[in-house]
Amino acid sequence: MIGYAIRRTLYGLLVLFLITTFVFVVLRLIPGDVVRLQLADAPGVTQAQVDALAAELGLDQPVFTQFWSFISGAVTGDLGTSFETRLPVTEMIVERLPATLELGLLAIMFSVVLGVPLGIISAIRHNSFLDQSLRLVSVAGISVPNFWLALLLITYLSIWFGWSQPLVYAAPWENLGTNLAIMAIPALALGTSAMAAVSRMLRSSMLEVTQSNFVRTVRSRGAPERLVILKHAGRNSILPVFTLLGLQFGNILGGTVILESIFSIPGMGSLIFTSVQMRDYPVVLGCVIFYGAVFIFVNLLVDLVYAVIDPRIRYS
Amino acid sequence: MSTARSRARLLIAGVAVVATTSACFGGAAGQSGSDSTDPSADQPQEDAGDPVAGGVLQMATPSDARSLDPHREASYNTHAAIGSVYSRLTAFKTGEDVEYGTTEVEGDLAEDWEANEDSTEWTFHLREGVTFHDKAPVNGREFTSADVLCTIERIQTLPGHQLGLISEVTDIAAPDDYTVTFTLASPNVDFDRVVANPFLVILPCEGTNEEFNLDTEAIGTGAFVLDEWSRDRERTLSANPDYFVEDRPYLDGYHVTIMPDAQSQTAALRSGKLQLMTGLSTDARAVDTLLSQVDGLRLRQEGGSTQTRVYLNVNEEPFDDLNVRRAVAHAIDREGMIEGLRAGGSLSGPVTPSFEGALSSEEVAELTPYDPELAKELLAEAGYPDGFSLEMKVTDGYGETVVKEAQWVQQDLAEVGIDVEIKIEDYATYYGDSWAQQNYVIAYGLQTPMLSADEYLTAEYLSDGGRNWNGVNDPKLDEMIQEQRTITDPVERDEKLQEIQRYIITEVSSPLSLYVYDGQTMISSDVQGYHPHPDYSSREYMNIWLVDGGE
Amino acid sequence: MSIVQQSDADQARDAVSTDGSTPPPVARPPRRRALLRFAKQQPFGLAALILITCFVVMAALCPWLAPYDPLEQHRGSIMLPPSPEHLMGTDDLGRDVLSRTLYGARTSLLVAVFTMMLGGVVGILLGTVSGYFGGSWVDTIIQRVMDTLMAIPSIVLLLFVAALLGPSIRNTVIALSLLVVPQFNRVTRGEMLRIREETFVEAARAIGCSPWRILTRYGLPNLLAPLFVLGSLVFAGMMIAESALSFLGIGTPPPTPSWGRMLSEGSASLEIAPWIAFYPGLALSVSVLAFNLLGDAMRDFLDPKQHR
Amino acid sequence: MSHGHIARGAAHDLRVEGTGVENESGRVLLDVQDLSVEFRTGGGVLEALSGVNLTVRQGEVVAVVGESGSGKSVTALGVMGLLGNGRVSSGRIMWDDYTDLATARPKNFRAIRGNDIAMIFQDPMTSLDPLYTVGNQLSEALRLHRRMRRREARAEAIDLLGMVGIPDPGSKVDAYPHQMSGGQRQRVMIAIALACSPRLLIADEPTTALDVTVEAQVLSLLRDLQRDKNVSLMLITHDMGVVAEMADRVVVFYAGRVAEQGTVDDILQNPRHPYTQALLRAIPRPSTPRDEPMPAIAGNVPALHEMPAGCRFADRCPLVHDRCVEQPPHVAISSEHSTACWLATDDRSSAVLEGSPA
Amino acid sequence: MTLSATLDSRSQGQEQAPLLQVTDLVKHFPVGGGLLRKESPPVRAVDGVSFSLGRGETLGLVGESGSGKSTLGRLVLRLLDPTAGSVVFDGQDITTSRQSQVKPLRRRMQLIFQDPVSSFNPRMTIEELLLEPMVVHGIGTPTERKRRCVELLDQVGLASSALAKYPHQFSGGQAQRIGIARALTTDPELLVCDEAVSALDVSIQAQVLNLLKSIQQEQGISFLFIAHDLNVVRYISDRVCVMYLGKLAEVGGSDQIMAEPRHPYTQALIRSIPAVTASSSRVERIPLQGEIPNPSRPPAGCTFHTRCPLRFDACDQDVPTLHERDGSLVACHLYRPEASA
Repeated sequence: MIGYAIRRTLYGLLVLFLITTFVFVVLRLIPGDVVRLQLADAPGVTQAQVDALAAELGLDQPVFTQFWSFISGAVTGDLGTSFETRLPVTEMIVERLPATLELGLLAIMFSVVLGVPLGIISAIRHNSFLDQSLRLVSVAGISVPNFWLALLLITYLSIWFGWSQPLVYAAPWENLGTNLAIMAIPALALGTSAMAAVSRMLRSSMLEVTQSNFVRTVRSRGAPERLVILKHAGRNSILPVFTLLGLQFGNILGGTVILESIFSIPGMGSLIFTSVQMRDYPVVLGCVIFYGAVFIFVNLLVDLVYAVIDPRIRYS
Repeated sequence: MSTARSRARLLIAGVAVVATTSACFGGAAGQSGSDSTDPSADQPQEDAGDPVAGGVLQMATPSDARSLDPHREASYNTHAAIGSVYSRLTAFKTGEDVEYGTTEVEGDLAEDWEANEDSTEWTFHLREGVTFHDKAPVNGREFTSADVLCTIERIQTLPGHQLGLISEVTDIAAPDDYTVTFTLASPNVDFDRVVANPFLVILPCEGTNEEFNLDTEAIGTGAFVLDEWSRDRERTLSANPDYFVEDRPYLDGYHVTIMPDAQSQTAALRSGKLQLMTGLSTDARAVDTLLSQVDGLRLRQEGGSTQTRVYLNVNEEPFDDLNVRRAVAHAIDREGMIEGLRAGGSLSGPVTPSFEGALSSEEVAELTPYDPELAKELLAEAGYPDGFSLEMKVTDGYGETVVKEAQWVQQDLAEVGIDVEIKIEDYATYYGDSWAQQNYVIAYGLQTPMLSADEYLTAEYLSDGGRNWNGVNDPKLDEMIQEQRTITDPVERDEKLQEIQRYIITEVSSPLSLYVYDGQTMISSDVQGYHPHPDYSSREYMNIWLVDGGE
Repeated sequence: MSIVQQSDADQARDAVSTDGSTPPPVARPPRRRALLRFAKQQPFGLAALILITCFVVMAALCPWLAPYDPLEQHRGSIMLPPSPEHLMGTDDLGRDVLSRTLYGARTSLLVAVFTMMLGGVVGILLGTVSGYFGGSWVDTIIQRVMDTLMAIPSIVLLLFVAALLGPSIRNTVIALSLLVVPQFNRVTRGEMLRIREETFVEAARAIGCSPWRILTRYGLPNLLAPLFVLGSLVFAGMMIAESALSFLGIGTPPPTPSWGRMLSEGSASLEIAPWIAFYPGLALSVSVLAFNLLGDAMRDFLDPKQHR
Repeated sequence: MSHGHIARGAAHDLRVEGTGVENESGRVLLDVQDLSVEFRTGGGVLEALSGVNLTVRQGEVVAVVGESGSGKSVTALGVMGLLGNGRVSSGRIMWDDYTDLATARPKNFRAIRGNDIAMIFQDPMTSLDPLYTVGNQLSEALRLHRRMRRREARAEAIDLLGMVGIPDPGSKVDAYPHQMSGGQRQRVMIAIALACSPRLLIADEPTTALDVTVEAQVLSLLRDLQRDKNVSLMLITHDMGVVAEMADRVVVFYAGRVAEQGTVDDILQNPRHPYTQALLRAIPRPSTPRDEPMPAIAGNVPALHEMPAGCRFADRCPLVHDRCVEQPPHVAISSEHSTACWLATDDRSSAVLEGSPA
Repeated sequence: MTLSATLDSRSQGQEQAPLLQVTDLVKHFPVGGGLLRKESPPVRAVDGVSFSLGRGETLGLVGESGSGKSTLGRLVLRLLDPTAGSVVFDGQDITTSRQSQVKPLRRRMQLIFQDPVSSFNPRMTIEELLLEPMVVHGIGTPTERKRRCVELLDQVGLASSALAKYPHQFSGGQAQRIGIARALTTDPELLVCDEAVSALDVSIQAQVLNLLKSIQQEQGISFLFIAHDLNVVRYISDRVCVMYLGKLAEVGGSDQIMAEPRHPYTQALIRSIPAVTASSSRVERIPLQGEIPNPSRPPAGCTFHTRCPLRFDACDQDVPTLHERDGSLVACHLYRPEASA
């Protein structure tokens, strides 16, 4: 088990390195000169000033040197300094991280809390009218773009009910009520498609499991349906859902980029967006690496949870 | 300032704002556009009564400052963020009875001031007993002339627009704690207006000595104390109890939320969570709808100064031909654009019409009437009877409205046979690689205001101008521009400036300035005393008060 | 934004086409009646198929169906509500929303189709190679690269490509393909690994079939069903993704009508002229729904476990 | 009632008669009467079982034999109420004379299922939940039906594992199914089935997936347990060797119907149905001459959707004649022995003579 | 008689070279392994097996699951690459030849599977399935091939109407007939039947056995007949090899091995078969204890010693080798030359 975890971690680090390389290269290829952009407000700058700024930002070094110094910094947790704010990227990320994580987790929670029962009901009432309607609803959930859902909610909640989210983001430990009032709608918009995916996946894996031999065995023991569904079928069919959630987490993290901006949530998603626009390489790089690390970590976690639930994996 | 206020998004708004060159009105700012204010909306509430103290104002802005350092950051966001925290020596007047955008100044930190005969030496007498905010490391100590010296000396070491403002200052001295003397290289009768520029806010020496971080902290002498700033989230300001203006501010404080999405802002306004929403540039219909939906909501429409433009690269075919450029100018239905796409605005020549020395909108309209037939003739004359095809670069960094305008222009041009394909670039690419590198043939974009007619002309139309990114190289024009700078008589100079602009419109015709659009502010019924100045400073917030003290 | 439902990949993989080891109790009717059987067993699937056909027809015939030029700005009729003249109203530039929605179908479908072609081919190719050499270093390298693509948030990946290449339909296709490749790769590889272990592949080797023949005659035909399922689900995902890209202004460039772009343009005036965004939004959601339903239906249909 | 009664419900009548000899043969526990089961599929409704009669008495081993698809497993699943998308279309499944399992409410059924009737399945590799330890799954049955506490159940589970011959049951109780061999898993399945001391144990091909040496172990275990606990055993198999070794009585299925039933000696020594006879001949034995062809049965078992109207074996029967187009009745040859063949009716007198109980 | 002579086929006479000669064949499967993973000891599926198979002969191969008999079958066909040892087919060593050199041999040796349906590509019709080997080996013209298909179906007792159908439309017995037909398309000289009748019902099993036997008689094909049912193997085989944990335990004539098994394992196997006898003649069997050990960690010495009722001291130390004993070959210390002497 520990060997498995270590092996997975090493693979994760390898992927992280690949991500870094990929993003680094792409960022350097993207047109748009960060130095010129920064000096856009200073008319009549001289070449000397341009060079000085480039040197200050470390952009005068060969790309390989820049890459190497970034990597060696990253290993020690130093992701460099933002071109824009001149703040350490690590610090900026740490400041922005909680909001994004919370949003992501809320969306996942929403998708699980709603998706799991829907999936189970659908599977139990397989092919019934209820099943068909729930399937239609969940497929519809995937079919509406989340940004669109978000905008509709914002606009019509305020027009019809005079409701709008609280103005200022508050971390959950600052003011839980405000925090949830802000997070509710984006989490809903973000979690809808994951919810649909969860219920679909659970439905199909549940259908498969309930037709398996061991469920028949459990039934032959005279176990009540509740026990059959929750203990045996449930645990067995939730396994692929975990994998799904791990992958969905990537989508949800991606989704924060748009939704955080729409909902004024100071998280990493909105940070990435501006930073790409502003060619703030260190921040983009830092954020993407961080997203990648979170994604890899979550999926590692999923695999470990999987191994905890499924003894067959634990010992292989 | 800019621009990007439409839904667009997202943090692109921030980009656009930073992108503005010199995002401030200088001392030379002129009258507000006469046609741009909606008289009914701007009227004071009739039964508002006398100002009462108390309450916290809730407002929102689409993007936040990247830094609070007024000398390192030139963006609107920075100046709006610290405008009520710091003070200047002088400040532009604002108020109910003061004309919007006046260039008249009043004392701020300076109680009074005088110049010598030829206006080369200016002496400012500072208020006594002014204290900084009670925050470490300044801790509420008294403001003295030393702080002015610290500030000016810092400016002289840093690049940026503010350096240009005081470039003529050769010496600065503080004979005593409450007197500061500036010596100028050349006469400047308007120097008291120069120091009213929000770039020249006075910092405490602790700040210039780096005892606190100017990027993230602001400790000044203004009406409001910056209690908390969390980047991209909010700014919390509270009334300065020791503010030197008596009975000000009325508010207990105000709170700014950063809301990048226009939809969210409107929703918050509609649900009463926001009381003031500035910098809108929405469609007239949207404004009307909003006004009808929310009781007591008022609109304040302010003449803008950001020009919409078509950039034509005169070094590239076919725009090396004046006739082609003129054809483009005649082909565009500019009044239609204002009507169809903006909530208000006025036609503009090379210099924003509200500036001294600018051509009036009426004259601009006369010089380049909308005339597709004429455009076709001009094209035929230039050897393009069947028109031609081109790629027009546009950035969505200025917001969705600009992209829409580009499409409008696209259809107008198509009607005279010019077939342009819109190529969207993100702001960084547009600015860094296309526009500033003259790497375009035709482009659509914005030009945020410069400081004066002179600056427009010298920066953009001199053959070696700093922002001459259109390839204009006209010796006669160079000569004319140089000449006007030597004219000391204001009237004569204005005439010369206007002559140059007529010449540009008819003989240079690149870039094509189309119009400036109005900005709108939505004010909820309980907010009174909001009389802003287009310098984007927030000093005037000290005059805002809430009906019933916000209760 | 969930650009592609990762679950689709898994579910498609689950839809093991024909499981030789569990022969159905009844001999199956001949293949040509498959469509009929599909229609009978999967009413949602049938409805979806009909809807999709409608959209394809819309896309194909839009020059004849559209009452106006979708690009023409009727300057005098900006933001008009739906009327007999403009059945779906006009947008903020006075363009006919109906015509734009019709043409939007073409853009959205084309983007999705080309994305599927580009991303699908590359993904299937890599997946086949990866699956065929399962466990070897070739497989390892391909899988790590795919992991990398998947670990970068999709929207960031799209931002990069858009910033790198600039917005255009071609570049949208390239950007979206990057998201599609890992999906197809994963399913193909998994299927290949499974098929590789099938007895009939061993039988083919015993007969003396070359690896190439095994791949083309045994591998690909048995891959088709799950890939078809995945395809329709990814197709739906791509249409959403295209709209998200256009919404961000980095997808289909103006003035080309695409549903995403129209959503973006219309959402600013959601309160005053809801029709501008409503119709393209409806069209988008309904067609995405249709592709999702079709994928679901095909999965159920092809999965022998579901109709025992 | 005469032995030669010809009727569809012959076996049922036999049972009625059988109750008269209850003291000898034991009390009837399970009485399946005229049971038909159909499955709904994409291709329509298929009848998997039609008019099946069989009884299981207290303490006896009834072997149900037949080829794949003959309906023997469906019968077992029908008794267990685990037909899935199939349903009992007619007939009764009387348990202990007072409950009809075919129509029982789920709750009542559950009390019998697992408690009074337990079942062992063919594939021990997939019949245990892979996510729980065998101890957990054993305890579940104990806690469900015997209301045991956790600790109590665990101790009992260890005892049960020991009883079925699992070495080191104290540690194996915490093992997961995948950590055990096929033979051990089948032992665990048996332990679970026996956990609540059922009165009837249904074993559906319990050794088919196992190697011969392990099969011998498991059969020997089953036999010992059956004897020790006086459990009735309904053993479903296709292997006549297993039948010979285990069964008291045998029911031979063919294509969804009972072809013949009787004591093990009736069937092995005096088979009356041509199918039973052919089946016994087709089994390779150590004595089968190697230079001659095997006595095979020609043709194939008809598929469910193309069942012939009359005798279902007619197509393959070497003795087929005109009457076979009609469905043959069950003919009682002796009190225990009956067969569904027209030949037996023609031959009734001799049948009575030959088939009289020993 | 020398050891090799006994291993050789007898039915065909000594002077003729055997069709197949397997010598010291070893196959180890690695377990785990990979970039970052420790390798466990390999599974010794086949661990030093030698035998030969004459033309027209049937060699039975019996053993429990995990004894390595299926692996051996695949090694013989070079569907797996052996770890050591050699397989000589008709004088040609195929263990080291490249796949391109093996391909022509493929038409001369074929495999019949336990589950015929899963050995057919579900997307191919019976006709396509039957044509495939001929197409691969370039046999005949399209018309000839088609005719051959019909012939083959006829030979295995199926109507030509089957050609257009798909595999899943057939019952197990029919499918196995098709499997046999497919194996016969290239006129092979060697057929490896891997549990070819194990999954079939008794009545069908007999049909297929008869079919196989008649084909062999007509065409003189050699069979390597892998099965776990000793009665079936005895019926069809000339000689029988008993395998246990990758090694041969006993080799002998099929009647002889059933009548007088030497190896305790063979004895136990035979004893385990339930006999179809009347209840009066029932005997209580004492089953062999335990199960086949994990082939990646085989016991030391004689691998059977953990279950052997007759084990003695030498068994857990010395590995027994095959010795001739009364016409059979036995790998058991009980029959060591010195022990018997």
